[in-house]
Amino acid sequence: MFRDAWLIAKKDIRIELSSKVIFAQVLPFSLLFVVLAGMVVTTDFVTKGAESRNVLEQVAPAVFWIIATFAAIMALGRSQAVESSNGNLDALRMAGLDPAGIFLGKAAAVFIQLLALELIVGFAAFTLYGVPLASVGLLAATVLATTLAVASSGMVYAAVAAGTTTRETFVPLLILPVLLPVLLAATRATESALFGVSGGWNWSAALFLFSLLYVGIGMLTFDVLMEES
Amino acid sequence: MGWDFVIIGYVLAGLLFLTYSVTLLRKGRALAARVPEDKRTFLD
Amino acid sequence: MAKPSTSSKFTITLGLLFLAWLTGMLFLALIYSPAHPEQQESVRLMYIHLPSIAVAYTAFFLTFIGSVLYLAKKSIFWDLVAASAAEIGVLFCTVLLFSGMLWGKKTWGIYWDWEDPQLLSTAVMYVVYIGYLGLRRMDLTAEAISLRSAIVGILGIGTVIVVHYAVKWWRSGHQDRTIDPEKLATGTTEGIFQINDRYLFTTVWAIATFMALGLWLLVHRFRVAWLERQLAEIDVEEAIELRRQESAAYIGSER
Amino acid sequence: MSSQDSTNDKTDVVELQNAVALINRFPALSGVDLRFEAGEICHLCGPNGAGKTTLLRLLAGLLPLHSGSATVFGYDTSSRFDRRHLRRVAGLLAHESFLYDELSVEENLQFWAKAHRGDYRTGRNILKSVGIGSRLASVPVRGLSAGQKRKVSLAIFVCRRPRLWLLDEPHASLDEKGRDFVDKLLLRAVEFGSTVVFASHNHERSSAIATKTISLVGGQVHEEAEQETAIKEVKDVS
Repeated sequence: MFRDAWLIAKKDIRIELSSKVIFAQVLPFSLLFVVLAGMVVTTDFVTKGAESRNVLEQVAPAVFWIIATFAAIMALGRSQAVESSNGNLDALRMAGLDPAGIFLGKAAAVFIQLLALELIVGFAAFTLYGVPLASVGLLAATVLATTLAVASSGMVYAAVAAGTTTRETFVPLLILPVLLPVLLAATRATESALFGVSGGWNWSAALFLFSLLYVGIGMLTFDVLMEES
Repeated sequence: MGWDFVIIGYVLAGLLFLTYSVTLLRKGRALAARVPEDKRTFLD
Repeated sequence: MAKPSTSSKFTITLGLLFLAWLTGMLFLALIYSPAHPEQQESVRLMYIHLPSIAVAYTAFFLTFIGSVLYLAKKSIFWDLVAASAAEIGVLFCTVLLFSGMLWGKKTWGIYWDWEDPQLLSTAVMYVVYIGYLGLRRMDLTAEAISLRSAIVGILGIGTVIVVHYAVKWWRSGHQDRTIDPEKLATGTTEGIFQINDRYLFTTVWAIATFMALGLWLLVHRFRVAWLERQLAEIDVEEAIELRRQESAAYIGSER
Repeated sequence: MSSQDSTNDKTDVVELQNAVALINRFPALSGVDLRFEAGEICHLCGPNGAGKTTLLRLLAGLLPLHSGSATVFGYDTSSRFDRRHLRRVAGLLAHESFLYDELSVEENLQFWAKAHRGDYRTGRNILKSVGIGSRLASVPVRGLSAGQKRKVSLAIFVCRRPRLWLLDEPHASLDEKGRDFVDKLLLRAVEFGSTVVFASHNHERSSAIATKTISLVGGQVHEEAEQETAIKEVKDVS
């Protein structure tokens, strides 16, 4: 299983390295979004509890994770498109690879690509928006757990729509409701990591549990999802 | 106070259910006419 | 029973019973039930709101059960039950959402309350099952659709529960608003029953009425789905016959 | 399992009785009766839309059976479980290239050889003998011509050493030398104990190597003919 996962992940990363769809298209789009949000959102001050922050600073975690969610949907779409362009899904079926391994491999590749993308976008966003950073450890844990949660749950729902003609428009409809709790938890944990509010670790832990749950679901269901469409 | 929204709510709900039921029944009739009797067992 | 249809003795009896109950419900909800001291007349929206919740949740739960049983038994019956229940659930969820919004506008002064986990998880539920219905129309083989939608039908319930708690905890970190809508909602419902048991009686009656409607619709929806399935099979048989004739015609033309 | 009994009986590799298979509700196969033994080279012919590709996909275990019966190597194609096993022993050279456009020839070969648990060296040798040397190996597949892509697919197909060779128009878009090479490969495959089924519109070439010609029309077998061919000579020699 892990051999198959490694094989698939390596292949997907290699495809990204040579086609650069995520890094030459999704990344610039995400950075542009960061700048747009910065221009559109007001920098008026709001008072929250004892502290006073400007609006942009306050919404930075939410804006960042919304951008990351969009990027994730594109990365997942790309991950599926790679298999469907030349009938490669049939070839994978013929190869008799372990479905759980295929799931792990494809999810891992999306995980790595998203993580790299988030590092760049996150650095840009939090620098440009001028937010403080209270806990590096918590921020790192949050980003890891969230990305894992997005990649694993997203891959399950992307596979649900695999092989259909209206896949590109249908996948977001399926995925977004599932990503909503991830988005909420990630935003709260990030707020906590940036502004030093308590409770961030609980949210990170919840995200981590959520991603474990979906890794399990994916490994169990890919068997059925990989079947003939 | 509040009768306006009550009426809107009841009328909208009524229309929605009515439209759905009528569509469903008509669809059922159209389909049933095309399916031979021995395949119309409904398991009820 | 002159014309073939999806009606049977059972659905006709149930339908008539529903109509009788509906007449009673309209009388109870619009005349018998007095206006609420705080909510005034808009309390009457509760009589379509609460029963819709009951039917929608029951229907989605039935989708879950149907999906599990389909995977366990591979029976088309349960697959179609799951599919039909999801559609009925989405229908009642529509009523539930707009009646709730109207009620919210009159009572809280806003159509939508972003602080309310119940409201947000209901909205997510709505989208999840719209997605489920979309999946059922995808261009896949019948078996693939059944299998995949069974998976979504099972995960769907989980999503709704997770979203509910996520929103609840998320909002709990914010400072309390002057009026906590959740408290207000439950507070008033308790209040309703304390002040006057006419509210309670009407509510129970309305739930029974809506359940009857839901069941009636479900049976019909299931039968439509069943007929569609049968028809698809007949169509395939016809198509096979046509294809064989095509083969015979080709051989004929060759000679 | 009943499938186990028939695997021992090596003579019948494919056994189809009134097999119907659907492509999106369209009965691409409308009742195929077919049986053939191990070591045969079967040539499928027939007009466009006759169901050749669908038959190959059914034999590969990529399609569920709608009705009738179809067993390949004793695997029942109406069972999901059996189809999965069948896919491991059958190989399909389809219309689609089954290649990743973004990866180079070399990377594709490496990935698929590992995925199929096939023999990388065999693939490499075949590429060399069809004229895709080290110069082309590092080029992304996107940049290759249709014929070159076909050759890469063929190399990958052979390196998995299937027991059942299923080829959809193996001669298409290849040059004359390539076609000769394909024919030689098919003969070699049979020599090593595999069974071959291929669809082709190239009658002259096909009848030279096939032991059996099956013509499909309207999703059914229209004519079946056995013939004396090169394969018999090969068998006589060995």
